[in-house]
Amino acid sequence: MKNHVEARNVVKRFGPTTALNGAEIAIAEGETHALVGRNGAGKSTLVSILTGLQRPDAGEVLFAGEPAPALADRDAWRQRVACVYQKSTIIPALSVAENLFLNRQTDTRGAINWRALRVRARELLDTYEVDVDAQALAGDLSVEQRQLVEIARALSFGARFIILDEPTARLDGPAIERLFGRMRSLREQGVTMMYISHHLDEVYEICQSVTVFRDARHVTTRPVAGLPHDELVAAMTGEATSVYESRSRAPGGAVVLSGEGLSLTGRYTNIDISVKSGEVVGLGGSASSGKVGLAETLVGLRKADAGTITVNGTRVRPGDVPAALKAGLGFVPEDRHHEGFVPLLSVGENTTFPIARKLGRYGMVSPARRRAKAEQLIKDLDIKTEGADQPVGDLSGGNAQKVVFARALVDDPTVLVVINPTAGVDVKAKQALLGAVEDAVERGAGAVLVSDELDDLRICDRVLVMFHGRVVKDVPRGWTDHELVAVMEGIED
Amino acid sequence: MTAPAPRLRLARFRDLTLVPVIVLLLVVGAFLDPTFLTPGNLTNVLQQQAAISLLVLAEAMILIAGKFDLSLESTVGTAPAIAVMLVIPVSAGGFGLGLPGTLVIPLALLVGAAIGAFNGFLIIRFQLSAFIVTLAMLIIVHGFLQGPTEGKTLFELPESILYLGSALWLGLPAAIWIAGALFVAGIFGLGYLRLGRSLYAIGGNADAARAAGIRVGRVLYGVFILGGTLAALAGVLETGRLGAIGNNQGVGWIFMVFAAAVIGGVSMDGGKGTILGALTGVLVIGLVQNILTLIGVSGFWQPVIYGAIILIALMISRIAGGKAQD
Amino acid sequence: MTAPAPRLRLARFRDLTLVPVIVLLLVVGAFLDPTFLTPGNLTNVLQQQAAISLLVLAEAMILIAGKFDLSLESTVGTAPAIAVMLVIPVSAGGFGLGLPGTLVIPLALLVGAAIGAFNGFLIIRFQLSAFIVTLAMLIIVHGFLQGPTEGKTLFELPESILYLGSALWLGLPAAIWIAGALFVAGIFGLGYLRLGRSLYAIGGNADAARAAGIRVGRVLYGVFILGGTLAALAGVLETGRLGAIGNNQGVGWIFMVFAAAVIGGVSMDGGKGTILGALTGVLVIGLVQNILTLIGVSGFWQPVIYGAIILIALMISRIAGGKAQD
Amino acid sequence: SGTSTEGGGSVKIGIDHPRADSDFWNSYIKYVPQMAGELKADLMPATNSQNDVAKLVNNVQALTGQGAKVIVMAPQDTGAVANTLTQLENKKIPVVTVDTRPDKGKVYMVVRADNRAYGTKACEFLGEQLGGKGKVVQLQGALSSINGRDRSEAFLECMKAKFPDITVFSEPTEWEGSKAASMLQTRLEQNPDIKGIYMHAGGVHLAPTLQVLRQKGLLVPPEDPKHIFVISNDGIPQEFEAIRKGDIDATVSQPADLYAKYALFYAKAAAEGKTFKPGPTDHGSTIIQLQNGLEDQLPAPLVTKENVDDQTLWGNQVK
Ligand SMILES: Nc1ncnc2c1ncn2[C@@H]1O[C@H](COP(=O)(O)OP(=O)(O)OP(=O)(O)O)[C@@H](O)[C@H]1O
Ligand SMILES: Nc1ncnc2c1ncn2[C@@H]1O[C@H](COP(=O)(O)OP(=O)(O)OP(=O)(O)O)[C@@H](O)[C@H]1O
Ligand SMILES: [Mg+2]
Ligand SMILES: [Mg+2]
Repeated sequence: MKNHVEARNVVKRFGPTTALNGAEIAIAEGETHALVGRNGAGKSTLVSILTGLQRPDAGEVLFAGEPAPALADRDAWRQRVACVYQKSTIIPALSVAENLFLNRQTDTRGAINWRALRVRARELLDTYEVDVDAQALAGDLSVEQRQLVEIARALSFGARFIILDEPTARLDGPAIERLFGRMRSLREQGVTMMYISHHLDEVYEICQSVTVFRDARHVTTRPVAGLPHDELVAAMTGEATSVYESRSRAPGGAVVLSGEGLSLTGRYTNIDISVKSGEVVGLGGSASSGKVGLAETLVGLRKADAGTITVNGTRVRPGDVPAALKAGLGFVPEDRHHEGFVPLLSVGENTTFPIARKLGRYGMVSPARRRAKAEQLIKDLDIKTEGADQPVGDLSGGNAQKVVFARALVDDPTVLVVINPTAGVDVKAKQALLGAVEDAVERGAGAVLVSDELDDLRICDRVLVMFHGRVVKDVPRGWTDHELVAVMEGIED
Repeated sequence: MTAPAPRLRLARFRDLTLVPVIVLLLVVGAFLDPTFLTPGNLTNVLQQQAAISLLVLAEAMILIAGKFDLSLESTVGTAPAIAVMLVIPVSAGGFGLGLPGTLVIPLALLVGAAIGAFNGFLIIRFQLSAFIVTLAMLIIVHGFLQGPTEGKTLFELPESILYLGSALWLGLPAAIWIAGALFVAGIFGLGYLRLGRSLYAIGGNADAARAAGIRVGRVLYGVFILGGTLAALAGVLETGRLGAIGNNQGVGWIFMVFAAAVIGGVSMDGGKGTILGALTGVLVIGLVQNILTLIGVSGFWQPVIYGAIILIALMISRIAGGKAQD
Repeated sequence: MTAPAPRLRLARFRDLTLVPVIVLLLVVGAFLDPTFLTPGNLTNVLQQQAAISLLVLAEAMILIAGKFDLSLESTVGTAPAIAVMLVIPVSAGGFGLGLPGTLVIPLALLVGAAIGAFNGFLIIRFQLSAFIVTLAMLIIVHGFLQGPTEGKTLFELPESILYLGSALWLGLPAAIWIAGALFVAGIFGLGYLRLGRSLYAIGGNADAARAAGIRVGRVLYGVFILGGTLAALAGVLETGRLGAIGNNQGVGWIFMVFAAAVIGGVSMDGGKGTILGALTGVLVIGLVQNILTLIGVSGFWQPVIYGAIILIALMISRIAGGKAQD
Repeated sequence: SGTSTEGGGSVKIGIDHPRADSDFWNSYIKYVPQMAGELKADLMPATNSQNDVAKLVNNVQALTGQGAKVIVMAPQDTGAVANTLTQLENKKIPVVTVDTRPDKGKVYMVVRADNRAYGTKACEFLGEQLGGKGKVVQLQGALSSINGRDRSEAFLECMKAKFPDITVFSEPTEWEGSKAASMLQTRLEQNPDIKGIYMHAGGVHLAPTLQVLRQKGLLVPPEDPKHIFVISNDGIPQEFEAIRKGDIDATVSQPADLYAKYALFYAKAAAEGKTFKPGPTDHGSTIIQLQNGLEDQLPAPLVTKENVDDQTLWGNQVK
């Protein structure tokens, strides 16, 4: 089999950071090839080079043995490769239909026929079973819906090579299944794919071979079949790593977080929730179940229409984040780019904002104490960064997520609310983050963990499953995947 | 997960949020002064707004593409002035090159295009802040009017430059037809052409636009050049209307241009707004000015009333538009 | 993939990219005119820039917090004028309220704070576009100078308002001390105070700032109020320097204020820049103006040279800063 | 030009004021209704073009739309009103312009004092006081304004012709007090031996100039060798006050009251179909023939300590 795509000896530097250092990859015609590696290993950088968005400092890219087209020749690139980028390329102010056919609204040079475009868009969305109104503004879609639109767009080019950079980080189970179905049928049609994910079980499920990057270099390329899980993880991390074992513990008696009679129109109705010290409560549910909305209400990002919230014995004013933080809450928001961090500010500042008042007197913040605290957090959470002074905007996705986590943990919270905490985070980091939640709980905190990933929910002492805005079941530890999914899908109650 | 239909329908009318304001102004104006609703007066309003509306058209496109151009206002005076000086004799204040007088309009447009291209060059190639580049250019371009003329008004103009701004076509000033045609072209171009739509993509997310194969730099160059050309044409129309080119032609317009574009729904952050909306913004401002003139508000307090009306229009467009403004 | 230390060190000096420009100007100035480097002349430059520098300080804070305020320039004239009219008798152009003359400075600051609060109210509560709100306010606030004075200059001022702008402290004009002290406070406050750092967080990502427990609305209100107060203080200093309050006091300053802030490295997009950088921007502009006056460049061509120097400074700060500007 | 005379007072006079933010024009604006009362002119509500010729054109259109039969205006841009004047001529509406003389287009009467004469008077005054040598500063208005340019050119021409040993520094202040103060301060630093100042506009230049002189300790009586001779332009009450105190030495009084009075006088005359001929008038001025109309050149007296208390000066009549 000949190589459909090949990158040789690619070097790419960003200032002092070397994102790729002689990296290479070769993908055979028609295969689905996984690219895995820890956060910041250089995967997305390779994607931008393979799609012609960035010029490598050294090295070359070949398509079917031919050198890649000139960077300026976007059309030539688009014929060769389509991509779902890790960073959204959706334009919020435009309609879904226009986003799908951006810069190819017409085939001719003439006027755009909007009606025809909508029809084409609907057909495309239907083909990929994306339940989104073609006329809606893309900015009004949920994160998941936007992701689906991006996937549909990438698939629609008919390119023979498609790259998917962490497409499933924001999708729930059924949506992932639909995506995989689509990918399988594309492969049957002979399409070559490169697939990036931190979910190694997905790699096993959908890919034929896998390339591992570590520290900007190529480590190994192997067929997936017969590759032991441990070995793959070891290749990524450079050391033997065992599977995460959730710990058992006995919840204390004190209720640290409670919500009573909470309702928010269109999101959830009449919810009661209470979390004890030393307890992790999971919130599960399929898309639109209202779990995120509920968690955001608990931390004060949203204001419920009715009901009360008590944090650590203090009744918190609805919709008041500072008050909740002051009462002893720490949280990780759903979308790190949106609410998680200030990209231009340093790791140090981003992690310490909630405790700024403790880092100096008279309203001052001592840079030395801030750096000391930040360095400790960088060490605790194993954040890959140039140092406490590096802007968070320059970090890779997973490391940025760790910064957000650090911010939540910095004030030793008595209540921890984490929403999709491991989205886009590598295996080892995932363990570190889940471990951090458990550590906090062992220190006596109570935690709420909202996640679309069953693996995350496994550390919970009990899981509240939501369906259409209501809590339908309180599932204690010891569930099987099948049981929980059935409840989440509303098949069984 | 599907969005409710009514809201979407409404979104289409978002560029028309100022229509009620216009209707209100028409009613109030008619009530306050009998002259107001006469065809003569309304024609005057349109003619008076023709030149500035071209600047609004230009600025709206530039804003939608996510950029900024303050220097347009200086081009309004400088482009026609330089063109005129290239053709008139030294005795009338020209350079004495003796170029034929019929060339004056093309020359003016060329000067405007050149200014736009230079702006584009600095902003796109050097990645400088558009606000400050065009602010400096506002000063420099105006200096290129004041320097060669030494502050004097040019009033011996070739006939050809006066024609467009003063002629009547089918009983209406030519300037109204020209502005009208260009707005129709703008509405069509930004609504139905790929190139026009690419402005929205660039303004909304330049990286995504680049990934979609849009030649971002080239399109932006084009927008700046087109903007400069439109400003020069506005200058030609204004020259014809006034019959001379004073040193202050266009000076101070740019704020009104921004106000018109923004109350018309064009976002300062790029990617949002329509040419039709910008047009309604121009009309609101023209009607307000006309009404204030007709009722003879004291010149001392006029700014207060005027500013207050802009604020009110802004609030209406905010409330009707439903979204926070940037 | 580990970072070498030098880059981080360099980053700290990014606010000082204009220092070479300042040195160059000092050398060129000394070369062109022997008066230039005299202590007397340099003191004059500082005194002349004192008032406008306070506006730059205010605008830099507002820009860093991701907002915009054009109306500051109008506050420079209106705040002291209203305060003066509150205390002087009708015969001198006042309202005849007979408030004591010593209250005039606090009153001026209060007026400035009120204007800032109103801006904040419209922008934060109604979520209106800061650019257009403060543009309308620029017009309205100026109207509140022109309206009550009916265009007249206020000549008969209480002694107390003249003091700050004309006194000498330890041989240097008080205005320089005041501006200097406020800049030191600004550099310290935005560098080391929790509140100051929160401006960067808000300007960089307001949602994240809110999620980190910063009371975004409250801080922004504070910034607008502080901005208005600083503009009023600038007005007080300027009043003392000029000895009267003309209707044009402050008019046209705002462009220079933005130019100074941006060439000094403050981003129009929020979240970036320092007060020290803004200060270097003010100095560059002050030195350029002084040199142009000293060498007596023809008034007609002055704008061209002036604008060109702004562009050059912008390029230097771009090249030295290393990042694209917004 | 013929007018539609339908019996004196019922003919509507439209008036546009040039700007609302300067002391001189402010006084003029105040005199207008007063004079209209005295002359029994039927004045429409005034418009204000805020120093913008495009607004002026719009305002005139509105005024004629509302039935004005005579227009009084003060175009600060003398070229760009050409088309408007032609249109008004076609509509048989006579125009009186105040303060400026349009370059092109028919005018019934121009009412102004000679701005070039201001510059010359200032030059002669300073030249004599300085004994024909030394350095003087000229604080110019805006170079794009005809009045500023006339004053400046006449001042410089006169200096060159009559006092060639005097060095003149010209500072373009754009009619801004702030620029005036900075430029004067810088120039005095550079040339401490400056002995004379000509300010184009007392309204904006007076206070800043005094403030700079005071700070430099140069505000001293004429007998003192450190004294700097200052001549101003406008004739507002504060200038007279400064002359009385000896802070400045002279001013050229630009007659705001006469501008208003004769603007309306000629507007009413135009409405009544009267015509005028070049030659001396009954109010101490001369009418001269222009190629596009007539101009009544009103007297602009030089005011010094000797005549500063003359009650006929307009600056002594405002309260
Ligand atoms: N535009 C940029 N400027 C500076 N540094 C960058 C830039 N893009 C990437 N980097 C750096 O390059 C390295 C590789 O980043 P990349 O995004 O390729 O990682 P990744 O493997 O995709 O990680 P993740 O799994 O978290 O998405 C990181 O250290 C990152 O900080
Ligand atoms: N910004 C928004 N505006 C309007 N409706 C929204 C918004 N965000 C979410 N919704 C809708 O509110 C409902 C509940 O959303 P919520 O995010 O709480 O659910 P969820 O369980 O987190 O779903 P998912 O797993 O898809 O994130 C859904 O119908 C969703 O489409
Ligand atoms: Mg990545
Ligand atoms: Mg959700």
